[in-house]
Amino acid sequence: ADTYVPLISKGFQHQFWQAVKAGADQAAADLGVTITFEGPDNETMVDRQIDMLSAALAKKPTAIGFAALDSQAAIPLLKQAKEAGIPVIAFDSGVDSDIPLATASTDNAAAAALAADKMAELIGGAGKVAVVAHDQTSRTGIDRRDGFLNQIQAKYPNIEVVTVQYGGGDHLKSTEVTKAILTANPDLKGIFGTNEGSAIGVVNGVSEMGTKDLVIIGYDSGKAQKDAIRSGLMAGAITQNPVGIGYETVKAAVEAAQGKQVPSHIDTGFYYYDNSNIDDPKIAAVLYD
Amino acid sequence: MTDLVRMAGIEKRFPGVHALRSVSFDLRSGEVHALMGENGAGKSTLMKILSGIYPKDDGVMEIHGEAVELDGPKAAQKLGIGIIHQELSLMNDLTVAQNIFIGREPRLRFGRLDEAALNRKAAEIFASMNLHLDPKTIVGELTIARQQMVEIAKALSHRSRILIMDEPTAALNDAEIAELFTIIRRLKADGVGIIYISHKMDELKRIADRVTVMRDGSYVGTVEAADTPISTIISMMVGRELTNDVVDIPDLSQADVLLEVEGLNRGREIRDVSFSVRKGEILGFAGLMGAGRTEVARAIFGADPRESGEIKVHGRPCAIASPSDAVKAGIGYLSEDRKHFGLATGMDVRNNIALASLDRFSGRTGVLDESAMRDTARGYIEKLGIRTPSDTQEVRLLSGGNQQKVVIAKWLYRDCDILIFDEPTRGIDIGAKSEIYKLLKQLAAEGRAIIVISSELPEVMRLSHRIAVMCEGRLTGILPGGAETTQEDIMHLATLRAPVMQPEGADA
Amino acid sequence: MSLARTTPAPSIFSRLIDTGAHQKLLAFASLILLLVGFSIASPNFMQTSNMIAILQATSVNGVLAVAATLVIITGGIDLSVGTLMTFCAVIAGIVLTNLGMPLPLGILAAVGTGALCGLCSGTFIAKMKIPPFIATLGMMLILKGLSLVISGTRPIYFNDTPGFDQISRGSLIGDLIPALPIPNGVLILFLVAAAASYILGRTVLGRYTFALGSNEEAVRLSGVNTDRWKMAVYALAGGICGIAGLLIASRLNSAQPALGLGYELEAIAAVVIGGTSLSGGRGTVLGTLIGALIMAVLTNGLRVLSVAQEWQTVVTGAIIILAVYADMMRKKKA
Amino acid sequence: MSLARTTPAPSIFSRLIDTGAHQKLLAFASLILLLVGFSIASPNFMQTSNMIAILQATSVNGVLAVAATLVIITGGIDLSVGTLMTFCAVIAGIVLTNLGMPLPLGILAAVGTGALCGLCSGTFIAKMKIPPFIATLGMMLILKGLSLVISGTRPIYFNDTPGFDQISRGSLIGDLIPALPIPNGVLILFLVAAAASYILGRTVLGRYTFALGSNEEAVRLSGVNTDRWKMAVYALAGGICGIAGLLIASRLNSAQPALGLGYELEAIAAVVIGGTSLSGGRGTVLGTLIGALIMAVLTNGLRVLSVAQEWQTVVTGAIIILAVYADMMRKKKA
Ligand SMILES: Nc1ncnc2c1ncn2[C@@H]1O[C@H](COP(=O)(O)OP(=O)(O)OP(=O)(O)O)[C@@H](O)[C@H]1O
Ligand SMILES: Nc1ncnc2c1ncn2[C@@H]1O[C@H](COP(=O)(O)OP(=O)(O)OP(=O)(O)O)[C@@H](O)[C@H]1O
Ligand SMILES: [Mg+2]
Ligand SMILES: [Mg+2]
Repeated sequence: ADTYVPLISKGFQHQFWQAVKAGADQAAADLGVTITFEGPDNETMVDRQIDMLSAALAKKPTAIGFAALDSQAAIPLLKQAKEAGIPVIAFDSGVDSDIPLATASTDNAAAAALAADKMAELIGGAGKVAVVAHDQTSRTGIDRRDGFLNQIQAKYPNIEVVTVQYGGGDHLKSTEVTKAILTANPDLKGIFGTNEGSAIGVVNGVSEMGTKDLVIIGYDSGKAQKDAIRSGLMAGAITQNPVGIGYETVKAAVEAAQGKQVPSHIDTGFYYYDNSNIDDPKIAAVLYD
Repeated sequence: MTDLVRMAGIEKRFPGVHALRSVSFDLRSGEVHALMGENGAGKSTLMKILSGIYPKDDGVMEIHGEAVELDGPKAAQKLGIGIIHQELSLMNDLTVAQNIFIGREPRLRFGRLDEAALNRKAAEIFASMNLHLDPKTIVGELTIARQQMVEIAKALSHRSRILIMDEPTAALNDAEIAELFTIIRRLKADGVGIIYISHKMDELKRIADRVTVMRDGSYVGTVEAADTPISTIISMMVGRELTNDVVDIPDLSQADVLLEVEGLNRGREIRDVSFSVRKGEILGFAGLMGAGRTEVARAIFGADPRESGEIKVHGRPCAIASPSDAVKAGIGYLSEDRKHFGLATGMDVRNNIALASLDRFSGRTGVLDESAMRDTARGYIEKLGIRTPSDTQEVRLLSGGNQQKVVIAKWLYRDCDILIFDEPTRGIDIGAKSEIYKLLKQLAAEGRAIIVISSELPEVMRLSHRIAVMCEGRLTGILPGGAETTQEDIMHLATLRAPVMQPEGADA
Repeated sequence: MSLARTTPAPSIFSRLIDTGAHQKLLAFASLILLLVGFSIASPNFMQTSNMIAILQATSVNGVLAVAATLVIITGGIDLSVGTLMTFCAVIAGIVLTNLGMPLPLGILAAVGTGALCGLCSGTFIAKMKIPPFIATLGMMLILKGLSLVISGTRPIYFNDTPGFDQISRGSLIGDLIPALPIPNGVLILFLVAAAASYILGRTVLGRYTFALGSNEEAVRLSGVNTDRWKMAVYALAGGICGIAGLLIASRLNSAQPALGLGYELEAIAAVVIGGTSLSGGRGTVLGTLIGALIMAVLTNGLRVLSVAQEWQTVVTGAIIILAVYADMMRKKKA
Repeated sequence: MSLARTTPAPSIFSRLIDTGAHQKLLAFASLILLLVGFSIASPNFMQTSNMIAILQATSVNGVLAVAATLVIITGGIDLSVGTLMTFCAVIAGIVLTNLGMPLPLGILAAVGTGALCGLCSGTFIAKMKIPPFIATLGMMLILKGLSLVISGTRPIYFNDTPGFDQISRGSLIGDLIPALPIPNGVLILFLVAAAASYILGRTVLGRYTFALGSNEEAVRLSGVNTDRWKMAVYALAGGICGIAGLLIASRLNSAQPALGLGYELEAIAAVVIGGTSLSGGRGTVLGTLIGALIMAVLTNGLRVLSVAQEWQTVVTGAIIILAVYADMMRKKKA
């Protein structure tokens, strides 16, 4: 029969996930397999993701790609997959289990630490900064927030993170959050936005308030974020390699299904980009619009 | 005979209305004490105070000889006071039995209901009332008349020592009224005191022992029913004498036929109904409860679908699929159930009067001429004597009879060629009734065609130029109006169940 | 109005059980239609394991919808069912994992907390006269925040409570009849629905639930302490949300403190699809079950057919409208 | 008749505007209380820039809430306001960016699409007799999916439409009076509110909006084509959602196709906090504005105070309940 690989992701509508999907679609075309890509509306819907996984299993797939919202919750279904001989490849973040044969992901904590280093460098190692995060409970939200906070705490004693607030990744909410932060902290030096929606919200909020000389560091890409970096509104951003994540996941899934050995961890890497290297082919390749 | 109730110096104010001014009232055991007065005189308000629904502002109240302060309906119930409300207050989604015993359901252990006992007890009450009603019927599916019977059954089930009946017969026909009176006499014999409110004067002589009259929220006087002429009571109520004119029937043989209904059918409710009304004519519709008169009216008006039948207005066939089609064709319909089908009770008097005619108050831009609406509303308030603090009072705060007048005003202003009035005087006081009769006659004289559906035979006979009688969905005959037709003639047709009878002289 | 008179009038009880089933036959029909349609469209749909997955997916939403049904019949609404569920799950987590208490205590704590929170909403509504929409919206937010506060914004796992995951995932029926591995979660849904149906049809509380929704003022004028009964209904609904909390926690083997928002709309949708009127006074638990199943079948079926996710949403919306339209048509005819 | 002159009687119109304002004085008071409280708690709160930020934050939700007010007064509900807003924004994006049409056409397209979709919901409700909750829930899902479909799940940017971002961010007032840099978005909110208030208070459509919510059957039996008017109300509300779509697109200088879910609850909450009853027949646009402002002040103030996120949620829930409770108390006294 046809080779069919469903990917159950953490989200669907966000541009990040669409970029992962694009990579997966590319791999599917290259390898001549069929894929589907699905994810819940937001990263709190753990049980909805489980329902998606069980619907995917009902389709008797060749292999499955899975980005777990909660790694424990899915274990019974993953066991079911294992018993049925369906290989599972984890992506975006790992699963606390030995069932997935490979994990294609970014080290979000390390990436956020890099953002902290850049922030420190750009504000001169001292001053107040804030974080506009996208989520309080999801793995990526926690890793990026804590990666940033821990790095500041460990290495930059003169930098104070005055507040961490959450905009749910919603552009408009993140805009309002940013404006409130700026109102409360007129002497703020920088803000870190932990995903695309948050970062754009920060840019919007700052431009609506007319604040000058604030260092904004973003996360992921997207047209608006790239424009903001080009225009100098945003200092720079961390990018993962979402297209790579999608591509590698499908590739590993197909290989595993063919009985080939796959590397247990596929680090798809992350980069910091700013006005200086945004058009660098290596960087441009991992950015999406 | 002991005094069950003594009320003195009762005061009640609502925003903008001084509803009761130092009213006194007393009730003895074993008597029927009628409470009379025009619409908005304060009868219902006084009774709501007695049954613990409204707190009184001032005055004293003694029940069974002891001064009491009622803090809610439950307290009144405990003192043995039961009330049949003027406005039906039933739970439409529950069954008849469930309604009657709400709050007093027979229970098994652990809060379980004993549905069998519930239905049995309800059936017993119905049997004692000579009422054929399945206790398991959903109340919302009953006609108003039957709902009224359920209210009565509910009040009886309380076995109250003091029983208030606020216009219990407004929706009932003669047979049912007779049944109710039998029940009242039985209760009287048991020593129950009954307060009886009605606008039907003939009932006074039949049932009341004493009569208390109120006017404008004040106490006017109490008289013995047996030795006081009705006219005296009426003049106590309205402050003047009323003249009783007789119907005089114009010769309409040359007048155009305005409305023609042919072969109207729907299921078992309407079976092959055909009739016509001429310009300037008042056609009365008589029949027992459930005869199908309301159904016919609603079908003509497009409120309900019809299976077959043709409606001609001004001789031209008219496709009426909805009430708005009917109004466009010049037909107006005043429903018998003002609360559900007549009024937007949350809106004010002015807007309710204008409701069917907003197009007349607005230009092409759709902006309303508020001052014209106000003037119109005030005109009708004056003309019909609607008792309201202003034209911007919410309709739900008016007394029942005044609400009815608002609906009438709405249709009078809409000015249709053909007007169907379904129980137009339900709950309306005697003074206003004669005003409305005058209005109907005037409308007819101006060349409109009027259909009056009424369960009160005297009303039908007093108004109609011709009388159509229905029985079980069929038009069993059309009788001429005036002195030559007797109540017996009408009752004969109203109980004519055989299908052989053809409606005679649809054109007579 | 006039049409209603022609039909023989069923009692509340028979409306719930006999004619209830009878009346719902066609809502049931559109469920069957969906099942048949999907079976033809995809050979993978009609497998035992997928049917059980659908039932499993119904269980949590179904229990929430039963809770919502009770409240909606009184003429109210409960927007807090989803976050209350989560809050109860978190409480169970605290009691079982953080405090290390035995399982029965955890269950008691979850259901008790649910009932207590329901009582709170009920008090706001009945005593403080706050409209149900606002009272339960406020509760929704309060409980959402509190779940995060008491859990420290982290999921609580039940790994130390052996057997906890069996509440939803185990299969008592499957142990007896191996061919029918219906998970306990589904069993619990049916038990909850049966109990709620019984309460509605046979007890005083149920009678007042309908009466309140039908004409609250009339009930009050009959001397019934309407406030107390209304509070009781909300408390009962809250307790049922507690059960839903246990189910979801057991299914995920963890209490996820951020879950729950958006579940209220799905629960209410199931209730309304099931024929219960939002204006109160009428409704059936059976209808709600069918409503919840229709939603679950729809979601699952579209996924099994691999319909693109954005189209899944469109089709779901359209079918919900059509299903209710079919139901309306049928009622009109009847 | 003699009674007629004892109280000065307000007309519907003055009820909406004058006494409306009068009546709302105390709901207004709890808004003032919040403002004062936050000013004391944080010196940074009461700055012109922050006040403008709050107004700006109210604009989108405020416009949606005005749309919801109209529908709620008819006794209906509209769950699709949020996703309809997004859909209209996406349509504007397609027309302006993908098709390169001039700005006025884009505006027309957005508002027209909104009105058309509203008309659809209205038709489902009035003609097909589908309960508003279900009809608009279905529309919510359909529009959510369609936004993703027609945008290709990608945001559409308005970089090629100079001046588009000025719709919301520019300040006509600020150009005239530099001390009052009120953004156009806020101006538009007030214009929309004033227009809606005028329509409700002064026109036939407004009068039928109230009448439908008060007693639809009585209106129908008065010979009014209720279906048509109901459809008109939903279409008007849809058109207003189209304006909201332009506002949000202009603020984000892009149409974000995934946005919009959850906005409906916030809009309805603003309406109910503003004193409009969900059972229909009564309500004011002014109240809705105050309701939306209360929500925006609350959110902004708690953020300026840097209250922890989870506690923000708890406090918001509690204050919503308290604000409505205060309003109830006042009404009881009056
Ligand atoms: N809740 C209320 N608020 C304001 N005014 C009221 C209220 N209830 C009654 N009224 C007014 O009090 C007066 C007395 O009303 P009531 O209902 O007692 O009259 P009634 O004698 O029963 O008249 P009817 O024969 O028409 O039933 C009326 O003017 C009415 O408008
Ligand atoms: N309780 C009932 N259950 C079922 N059908 C009923 C009931 N009451 C009346 N009907 C039916 O409704 C039809 C007509 O009722 P309708 O109300 O139109 O009569 P009506 O002559 O206007 O009497 P009313 O004086 O009660 O208004 C009849 O066919 C009757 O059988
Ligand atoms: Mg009265
Ligand atoms: Mg009748």
